Amino acid sequence: MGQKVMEERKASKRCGGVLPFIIGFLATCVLGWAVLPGLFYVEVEQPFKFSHTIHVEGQGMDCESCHFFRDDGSYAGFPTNEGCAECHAVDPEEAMEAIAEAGIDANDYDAIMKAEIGAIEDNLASESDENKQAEREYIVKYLIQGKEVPWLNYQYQPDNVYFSHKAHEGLDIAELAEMKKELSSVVDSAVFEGEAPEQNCNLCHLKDIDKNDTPPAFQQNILSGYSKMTMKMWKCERCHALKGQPNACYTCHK
Amino acid sequence: MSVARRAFIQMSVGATVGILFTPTVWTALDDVSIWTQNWPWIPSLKYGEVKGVPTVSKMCESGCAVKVRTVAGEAFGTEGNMDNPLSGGGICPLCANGVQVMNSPTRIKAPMLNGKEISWDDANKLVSEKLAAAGSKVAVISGDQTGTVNEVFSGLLASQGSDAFYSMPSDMQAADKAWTGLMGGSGQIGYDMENADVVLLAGADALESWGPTVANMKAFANNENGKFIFAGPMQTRTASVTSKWVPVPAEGMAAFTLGITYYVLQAGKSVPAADFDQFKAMVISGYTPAKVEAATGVKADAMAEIAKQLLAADNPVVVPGGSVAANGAAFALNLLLGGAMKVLPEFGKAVETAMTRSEMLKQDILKGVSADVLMVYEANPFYALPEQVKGAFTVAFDSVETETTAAADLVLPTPHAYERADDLATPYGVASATYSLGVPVSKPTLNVMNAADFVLGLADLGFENFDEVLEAKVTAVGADMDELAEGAAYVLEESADVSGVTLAASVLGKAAVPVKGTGAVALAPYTLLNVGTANQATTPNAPCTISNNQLIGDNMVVMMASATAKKLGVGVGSKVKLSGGNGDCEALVQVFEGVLPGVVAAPLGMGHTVGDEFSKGKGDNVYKILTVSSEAAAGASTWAGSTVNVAKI
Amino acid sequence: MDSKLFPEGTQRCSLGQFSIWMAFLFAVFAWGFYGAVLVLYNGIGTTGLDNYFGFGAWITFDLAVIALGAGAFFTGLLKYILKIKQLEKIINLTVIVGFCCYAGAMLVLVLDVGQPTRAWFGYWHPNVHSMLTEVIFCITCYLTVLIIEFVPLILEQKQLNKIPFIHALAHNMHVNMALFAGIGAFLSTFHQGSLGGMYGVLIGRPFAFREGFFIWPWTFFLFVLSAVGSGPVFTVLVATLMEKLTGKKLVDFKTKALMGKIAGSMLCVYLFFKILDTWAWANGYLPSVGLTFDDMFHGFIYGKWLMFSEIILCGVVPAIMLVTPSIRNRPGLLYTAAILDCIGVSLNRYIFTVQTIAFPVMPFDSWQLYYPNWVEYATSIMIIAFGFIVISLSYRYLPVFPLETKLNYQSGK
Amino acid sequence: MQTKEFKIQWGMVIDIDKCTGCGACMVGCQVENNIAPMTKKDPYNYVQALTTDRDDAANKLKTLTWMNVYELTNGETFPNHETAYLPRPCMQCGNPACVPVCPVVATEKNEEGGIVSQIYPRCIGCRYCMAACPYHARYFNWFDPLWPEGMDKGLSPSTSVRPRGVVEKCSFCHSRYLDAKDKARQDGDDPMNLADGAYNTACADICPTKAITFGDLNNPEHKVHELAKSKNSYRLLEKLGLAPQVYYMSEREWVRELGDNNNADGGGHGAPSKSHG
Repeated sequence: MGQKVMEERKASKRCGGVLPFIIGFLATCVLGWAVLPGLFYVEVEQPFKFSHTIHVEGQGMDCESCHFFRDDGSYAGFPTNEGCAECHAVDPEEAMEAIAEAGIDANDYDAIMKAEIGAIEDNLASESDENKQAEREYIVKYLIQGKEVPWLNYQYQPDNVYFSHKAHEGLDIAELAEMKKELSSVVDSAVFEGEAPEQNCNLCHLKDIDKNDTPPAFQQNILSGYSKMTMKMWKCERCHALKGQPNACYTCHK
Repeated sequence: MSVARRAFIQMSVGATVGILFTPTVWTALDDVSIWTQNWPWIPSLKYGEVKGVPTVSKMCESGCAVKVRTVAGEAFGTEGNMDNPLSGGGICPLCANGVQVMNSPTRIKAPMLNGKEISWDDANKLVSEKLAAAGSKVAVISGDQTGTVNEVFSGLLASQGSDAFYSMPSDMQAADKAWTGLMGGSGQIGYDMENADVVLLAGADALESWGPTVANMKAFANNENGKFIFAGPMQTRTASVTSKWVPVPAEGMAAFTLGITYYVLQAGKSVPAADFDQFKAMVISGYTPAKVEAATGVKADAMAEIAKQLLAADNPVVVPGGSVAANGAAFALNLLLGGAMKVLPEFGKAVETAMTRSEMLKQDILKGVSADVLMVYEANPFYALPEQVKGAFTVAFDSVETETTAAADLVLPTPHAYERADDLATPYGVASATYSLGVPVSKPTLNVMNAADFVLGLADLGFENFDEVLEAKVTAVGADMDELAEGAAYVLEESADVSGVTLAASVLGKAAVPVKGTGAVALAPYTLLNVGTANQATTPNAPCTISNNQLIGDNMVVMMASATAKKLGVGVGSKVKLSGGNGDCEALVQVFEGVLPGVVAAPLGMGHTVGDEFSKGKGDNVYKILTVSSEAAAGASTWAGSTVNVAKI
Repeated sequence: MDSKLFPEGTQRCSLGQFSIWMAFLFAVFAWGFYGAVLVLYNGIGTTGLDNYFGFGAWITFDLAVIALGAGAFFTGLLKYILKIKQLEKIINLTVIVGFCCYAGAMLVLVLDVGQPTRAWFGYWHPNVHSMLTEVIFCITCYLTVLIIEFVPLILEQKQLNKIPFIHALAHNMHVNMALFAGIGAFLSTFHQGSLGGMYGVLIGRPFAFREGFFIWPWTFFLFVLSAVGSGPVFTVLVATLMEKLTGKKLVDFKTKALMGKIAGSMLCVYLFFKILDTWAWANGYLPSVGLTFDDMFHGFIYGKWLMFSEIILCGVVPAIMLVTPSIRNRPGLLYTAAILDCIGVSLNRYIFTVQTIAFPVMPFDSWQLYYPNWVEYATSIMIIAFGFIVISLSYRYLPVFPLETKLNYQSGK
Repeated sequence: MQTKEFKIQWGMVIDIDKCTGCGACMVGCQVENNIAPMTKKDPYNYVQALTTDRDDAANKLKTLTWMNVYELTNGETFPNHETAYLPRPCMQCGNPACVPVCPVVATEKNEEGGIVSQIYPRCIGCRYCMAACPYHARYFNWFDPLWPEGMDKGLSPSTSVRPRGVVEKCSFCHSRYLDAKDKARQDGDDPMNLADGAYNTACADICPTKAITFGDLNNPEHKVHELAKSKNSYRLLEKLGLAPQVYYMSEREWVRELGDNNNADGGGHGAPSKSHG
């Protein structure tokens, strides 16, 4: 029977040995690099179109007017209705009454938006119809309902992570540029190109979001549910190590 | 074996190796490891600005000055209020759970008439009719000892021509009956435990349940060199930190105090009171240490020792707990010692027609209440005093379901303390008159109304709503609304006039004689805040703080010294039935040597039949077995001296 | 009916009879499975475990079966590496028993860890300082080895073996079996040890803590020795039980006696050190942390009798019986000794698991009682049922016992 | 495993002579750290509904009490009997028994300050660390956390909610430390040299008698630095060499006696005593 084995060995020689192996190898390599990674994400749109351009360039607001540090050093990431209402001066009660008068169910958003309620329309700030509609959406669905906007956070981190913006405030892009090689797997090297802005937001957040008009879709991982831009722990650790910062669990976990 | 199959195998092997050279597998594994952390049914947290909003909590009897912690406007926790002398940073275990109670499913969601939901307007009409019909046969029972809401209720009573304002039995009431009743004093008694050098807690479990507990504990903590002595039938939590525990039966507390007074008088102390000589004669003849020892079992030299310390002290104070007589005796002793007992003036009223606090404390609820219309405000008499309280038509104001709301005809939900404006005026026992204001922290989510607002809708007391009443009160107090709203308390360092105060010699002489029931063993009921009070059941997070000395499983635990257990023929874990008063209780026996032999100690506040799963059916209700005996001489009723029979089951 | 599947030249009971037996086993299994579902769906609170007893019946069961399963690696070691020919008569069985024990242990662990979906973190985020990491590594690897050792036996099934490829495969695997036996022996020795190490390193638990050699506390070595001192005779007991159930002779007594002798001698070595260790612990370590030997025991449930019956009655006694030829060679006595031996090692694992954490280290703390509830029993019994099922099937369809035909059908010739 | 030296050592000094065992610290701790009240029924789990109820707080062996108050007694009979109360947080040992045993590095003692971390999403729930800890400071989520309807809207932002099947323990309200450091940065102070009281735990905050003092044991400007050295201060089970960062103090000798086992020196195994939790 040992002899039988020998024959089989020969057989394998005859049909070219490693070729099938190589074919299989290359095939999956290509798949694994080019195709498969993309299949792990689905695109989810933001609640409505928020344009940074309009607010920054149009209204000349600066980042701090919405994104600022509180006195206790915590960071106010997304603005609250309270903040927005300073400009979008629609009086919720007035609007609600008007809606009631118009005989529309307060939860039937589309109807409300179609009805072009004066109390709302008169206070719209935008010019173009598209922007008007976006603003209308915000006011009808959230502001007058007293609901905060459920923004999708591109940098979403779970409850067990404690991220301190304050601690990272001092990071200087120009400085970091020196170690952009080491950081290449953590920070998109495009960030380091050109004149470095005084804020370092680009390091982790959407690059130049302040110049963005239509927020990009939120790419959600189908397994973990996290954002594609969510920084994985190893990235945090890499940068901490490079900057000589501690990597103990409790540095970032709660 | 065919070539095709072999080739296929080789290709698959190649494919497998290949995929391992791409990030796919590894990132996927990483995502999977994150997936194992995502449990859809585990609630996620809310983020935003974190604040501490000062207000008052009325869950414990004296009320706590607290800061409610909120995140993005949502209340989540309670902490102490450093700026308020009532707290100094600490709070009691009940108030610590305030937010959880506020969000509890046992909150009453809307006005209910005999179990059916009705509108506030209908409730208003209904009650107005009932009041009109009842005329002066209206009574109010209030569970709030310190709120101006009482003035509104008493204003309503006045407009009905009734004076039937009842408060739940409390040390404050006993003290007032002794001070303004027997001794003809005015104002309210307070104790400066923080600056006293010797503090004799004569029956006052001051560091656990008596009086302004948190303020007492703060005083205890700040009083570095003061010597605290606890006298009482059991080694309470208070006794575990005082430098000495003097075992004294509850009914013997007055005699014990007079026994000490004897030595103080012998030492030549006196006061310019009209009946001083009579008092002295009474004590010297009737309460010689020998007699007291015979009557109470407290060794004469023990009293001599305490007297010595009190006399040696610069600023001693005796803090009474229990019967009116015990309070009277202690006040007399304090006057003789001239120490850290304070007499605080009462703040001005907001509602002219309302009674003073002292007047509100006059009615004796233990003697029984019966009225055509009975209004119960955040009190639970149908749990603590089921025998005594009757109402043809009962209106219960409360924020959570209790035995009382269950028994009431009309239930009117009040906002939780953190959802309403409220105030807290000089809780009994604090060293100086103190006024704190509570502002609403959260918006009410249920169909509730502040009881005072409802009452103001029934009778014209010259106020639109309770906020106006509070403004008037603040003005009457002479405080600054804004400062109060920021959490600072208004403190008045004046003290009331004590000239013309007598020592109630004639009454005390008789009232101090120990009167004991006929049961086999004396009953020492005690209160632990985490277990609950007469009005407030234990809270969601508190049960795991309740020791096996109070509750095992669903069984109440009563404690007694091994000697007592031996005498009763019971041991650790034996199930017993305690019968006394007009009822009986079931309990497990725990041997605890910190109980006076011949006494069984039982925790109050358990055995609820209505409420959430944290209190309902847990333990048994000791109020059922308390005996109401009348202090004939003092013209008051007391639970002190209750006895029970213990039967093994 | 299924007679074509039987091993060469053997007879088996009727399929009907066999199905009834299987039905019974599956019924027991199903009961345990219900318990398992409750645990996985409701949480481990369903069991009798609590804050004082994070380890309990399950861990004890795991340690016991793993110790008893040690027959597999040790016999393998002796047969393939030390070339003790005699043992090939029972080696197959040792492999199957080993497989059942380890697979069973793994199943129980799935229930015992609170987050089974994260069990693989032991590989993904290993902590090299933890004895338990070592255990996770070795047990998983060794289970793989056992499977590899089990496979050829399955491939030798009469019908399968007719397929040339499978035949060849089986053959080749047999050729390399010595290698696997070697790896197995290594892995198994290690985790038997690290299981002991798990307790020995508990500096906060005076009952279990031991000094040691390099990173390994003495318990590390004691667990290895006690395992090899009991594993072989457990296999003997299984074989004997099978003989009783099937009414056939499966292994010649000579082999059994040899296994007994092996176990016996190892047991003697073990006990020598065990007694030494216990003495040193009681007189050296305990006093150093302000404790006495008596403090370690409490009432009946946690009484001294446990330790004494472990070391004397179920240790010294069987050891003597097994090393004394005159006793060892009497079947009845051999089996008695074997049973005592197995009880002894199980008892040892129980004491190290439960008594260790039952002892209240804080003076003001108190002894608490631990009762495993039905869920723990049921799931453990499920594992035993699983073992019975595997062994029954193997016996019926696989050539487990080389001597079976000789001992039963050709006797007299 | 190597014991690490820290510049900052967060520690507690608990004055047993001030503790009345009122339980405020335990409640405050549960609220701060999102520990769900224990409920018998789980309305969301039908399989649970089929079988026996979950344990409620009556079963002291299944509670989640990061801070737990024990009752001590001197074992004497009336009238010489005395009691005391001993709050027991995690000892944050300098040489922890629990850390080296964890197979998946879910717990470590590595961060400046010396707090022993516990990472819930990493924990596999093997409970080896519970077996290792002689203080019973580690707790296991026997069941899913369940807040009675509506109660889960008021959750604290400071601690992530744990699922069933993981181990948890007192973290010295560690996220308050991170908050304090942010506050310091905002105010331009040195986050690695916080003023006394800038970082305080929930239990220490809420304690009405201020029996719990918290701070940096290494920092002479923090009260605990002196207190920990006072003649009446001691640590639990020092003989085991776990080097806790929690100190106790009491003027009563019998209380200090109960802090460690002294039997070999013939002291009788502590006093007969009941455990509170």
